[in-house]
Amino acid sequence: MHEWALADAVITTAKKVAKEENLIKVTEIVVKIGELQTISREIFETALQQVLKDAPDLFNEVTCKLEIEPAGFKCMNCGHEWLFSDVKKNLDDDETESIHFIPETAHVFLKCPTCKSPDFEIVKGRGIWVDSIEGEK
Amino acid sequence: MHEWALADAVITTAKKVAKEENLIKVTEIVVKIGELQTISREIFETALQQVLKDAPDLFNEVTCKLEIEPAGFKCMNCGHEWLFSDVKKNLDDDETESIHFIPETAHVFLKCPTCKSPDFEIVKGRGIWVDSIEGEK
Amino acid sequence: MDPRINVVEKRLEKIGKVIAIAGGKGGIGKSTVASLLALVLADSNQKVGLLDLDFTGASTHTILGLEDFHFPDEDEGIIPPKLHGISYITITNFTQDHATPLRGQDITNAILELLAITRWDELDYLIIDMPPGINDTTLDIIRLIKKIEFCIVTTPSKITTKVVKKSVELLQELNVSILGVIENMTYPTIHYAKEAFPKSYLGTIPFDETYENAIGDKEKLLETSIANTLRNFTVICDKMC
Amino acid sequence: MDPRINVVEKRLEKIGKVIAIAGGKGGIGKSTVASLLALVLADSNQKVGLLDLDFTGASTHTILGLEDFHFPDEDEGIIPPKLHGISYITITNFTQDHATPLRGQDITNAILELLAITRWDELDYLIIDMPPGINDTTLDIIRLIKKIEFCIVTTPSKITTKVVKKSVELLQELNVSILGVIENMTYPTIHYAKEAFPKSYLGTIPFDETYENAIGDKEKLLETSIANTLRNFTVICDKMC
Ligand SMILES: Nc1ncnc2c1ncn2[C@@H]1O[C@H](COP(=O)(O)OP(=O)(O)O)[C@@H](O)[C@H]1O
Ligand SMILES: Nc1ncnc2c1ncn2[C@@H]1O[C@H](COP(=O)(O)OP(=O)(O)O)[C@@H](O)[C@H]1O
Ligand SMILES: [Mg+2]
Ligand SMILES: [Mg+2]
Ligand SMILES: [Mg+2]
Ligand SMILES: [Mg+2]
Ligand code: NI
Ligand code: NI
Ligand SMILES: [Zn+2]
Ligand SMILES: [Zn+2]
Repeated sequence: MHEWALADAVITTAKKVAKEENLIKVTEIVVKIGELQTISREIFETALQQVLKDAPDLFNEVTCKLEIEPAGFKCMNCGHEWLFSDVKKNLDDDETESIHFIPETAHVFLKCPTCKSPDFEIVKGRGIWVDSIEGEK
Repeated sequence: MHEWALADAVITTAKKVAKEENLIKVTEIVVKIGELQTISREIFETALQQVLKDAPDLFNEVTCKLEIEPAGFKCMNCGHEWLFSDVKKNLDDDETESIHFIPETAHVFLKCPTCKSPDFEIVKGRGIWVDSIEGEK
Repeated sequence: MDPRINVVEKRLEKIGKVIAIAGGKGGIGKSTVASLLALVLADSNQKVGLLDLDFTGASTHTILGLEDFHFPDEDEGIIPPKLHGISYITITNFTQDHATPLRGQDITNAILELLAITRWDELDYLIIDMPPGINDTTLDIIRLIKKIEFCIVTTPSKITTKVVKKSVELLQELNVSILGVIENMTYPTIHYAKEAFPKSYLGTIPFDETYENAIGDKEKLLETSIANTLRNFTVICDKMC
Repeated sequence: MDPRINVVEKRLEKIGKVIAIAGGKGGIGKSTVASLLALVLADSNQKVGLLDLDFTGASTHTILGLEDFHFPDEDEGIIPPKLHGISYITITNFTQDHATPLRGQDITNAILELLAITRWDELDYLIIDMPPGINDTTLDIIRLIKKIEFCIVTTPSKITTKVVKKSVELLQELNVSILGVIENMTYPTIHYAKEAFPKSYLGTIPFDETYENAIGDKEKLLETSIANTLRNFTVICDKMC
């Protein structure tokens, strides 16, 4: 499970923010999970709990809120916009797994449904993103 | 004066929008002039009027509003943000002229004031931008 | 709205053929082929333009011997300065040949700016020297110049062949027109291109030991076997000869 | 907030030296030097990693003879698969060696993702094979890996020398550590690097006609004069010999 490394990045980020803002306690971390990376909420929850086991005391009462963000694309060539949910059924297991590790490989395995170009922007829902960190001073 | 070519791009864009939206008359075009490109309001106004001389009738009553947008940068290396107005006095005439033609040459002639990196983002005020086009159907 | 995009086609409308010299790999001779092709065409009284889009690795000015960097004249846009009869645009005229560290988005913007403001006027050929890789430049050229045609360069090397094959497959998938594949710097014994690109193989350009010494000198360049071979590629230059 | 940036240094903390093989120009032998340096170091019982960051022009897998592409094992991240004793990360293991058209922003994201999830563990050296150009990859490596050191490759060519000189000047301005400049593919008669880079010139690697046939074969690669020359560059590999 490689999700641990990303969960570790989230907690490392929270530690950094806590230090910069002189928090004595981190109460809430809101994490967006981009749909494109197909990370399951349960697996990421477990990974976060594992990382939190070794985290300092200021994380003792933290709640992690996970929100799945739908992934969307916009074609740079023809302007067409579409959703990952409309096309993900066309990917085989290996392709989905590649995108799970490195979301940018979407440009290898997906094309614009209208003009077939691989030159699209991942507008939203790419991967793991820290939306907010709250705490007490 | 190379501004004519950019003014021509603005009017060509207005023509395209008018066609797409079935306008019988274009009444207002708002153009942002990014400070970085040091295009003078007067020169660009003149260029627009020249281009409009040959424009079709639906531009007969158009008003072009020009707004100068201050240019700002953000360093990708250290996060520092600064304004073009703070640093432009350090550029010589040739450097200003290069940026006038191709604003990206700013990465050759300007550095982050804090960390000296040329790896900064032009956050706003780059060049000519059409803000809005209004008309009657 | 970015107004520049809407004027690109108009700026190129009086040009016969727009040819990108590409290959996806670096150091295979793209700039050499682009520069010498432009020289050979100009020498045959064709109206030819050369646009160097390899901003960080700009080389055509070295090959053609441009030594003084100055801004182009302005007249309703910029007028490409002439060098050896070629209408020539290189970013080095704006950067005075300083290092040019640009991210992809900056490259896109600089390409759009050049395409929007340059008045090529009437040309038989516009040759575009491409950077290595399949990157912002490649994607932008395909997106912005609908009549673009690619001339692919490769070399007799396993490494090059694999990389170039992938670029060619991508261009084919995208239905981009490929004029042909040229194998450059061939030695008498090793060849891969004929087999790797059976449908689009055009021919070979030999490794020419005199080239290094000819760099920067128009007359010597026109005498290299590279220039002489390019004169014969009528598939690329169909109006020539 | 992008959480990945904050974990990059931590993932690299057990690595002795992180060396980017670069030069700004394509086709000068960056991938050759990166691959053979990694091989030579592994052969000398050093713990070595190789990270191929030339996503669209990936070549190290061809040189080292990787033929089966498969996903790395996972354990609190991804564990670099071993090839000839080298801990090796190439994007081809994720793309099955398909064409990889990425814009600069995608490259930045893919680099960040790889740096955030790869568990290199303890290494004496991490060698990074760089793409040509001064681009998103170069700028990101400088921004993200504070202990990065550059090893510059050049060739005996006027075109290459001009381009590489500009990259080196930029790196110097940025106070990035430069281990040295290697002149690759030298013939007995032409040399430029010693004069062009007097302070950082390291030495030459000869053009080796046996290299093409050795590509993909570890034992043959280790016998090339390229590998043998690299063994002697103790400035780069200060723990070696
Ligand atoms: N046919 C040839 N004969 C001899 N040298 C060549 C030939 N083609 C290219 N070269 C040399 O190969 C190197 C790469 O050529 P260049 O045109 O800069 O390639 P690219 O633009 O693909 O990076 C240069 O040093 C150049 O002098
Ligand atoms: N020392 C050398 N002797 C012979 N051929 C070489 C040598 N170094 C590189 N080459 C060849 O030169 C070309 C470019 O090498 P490569 O390592 O792919 O360069 P880069 O990574 O800079 O693009 C390849 O075809 C390679 O086989
Ligand atoms: Mg599959
Ligand atoms: Mg000056
Ligand atoms: Mg080139
Ligand atoms: Mg390489
Ligand atoms: Ni996983
Ligand atoms: Ni002007
Ligand atoms: Zn599309
Ligand atoms: Zn900075």
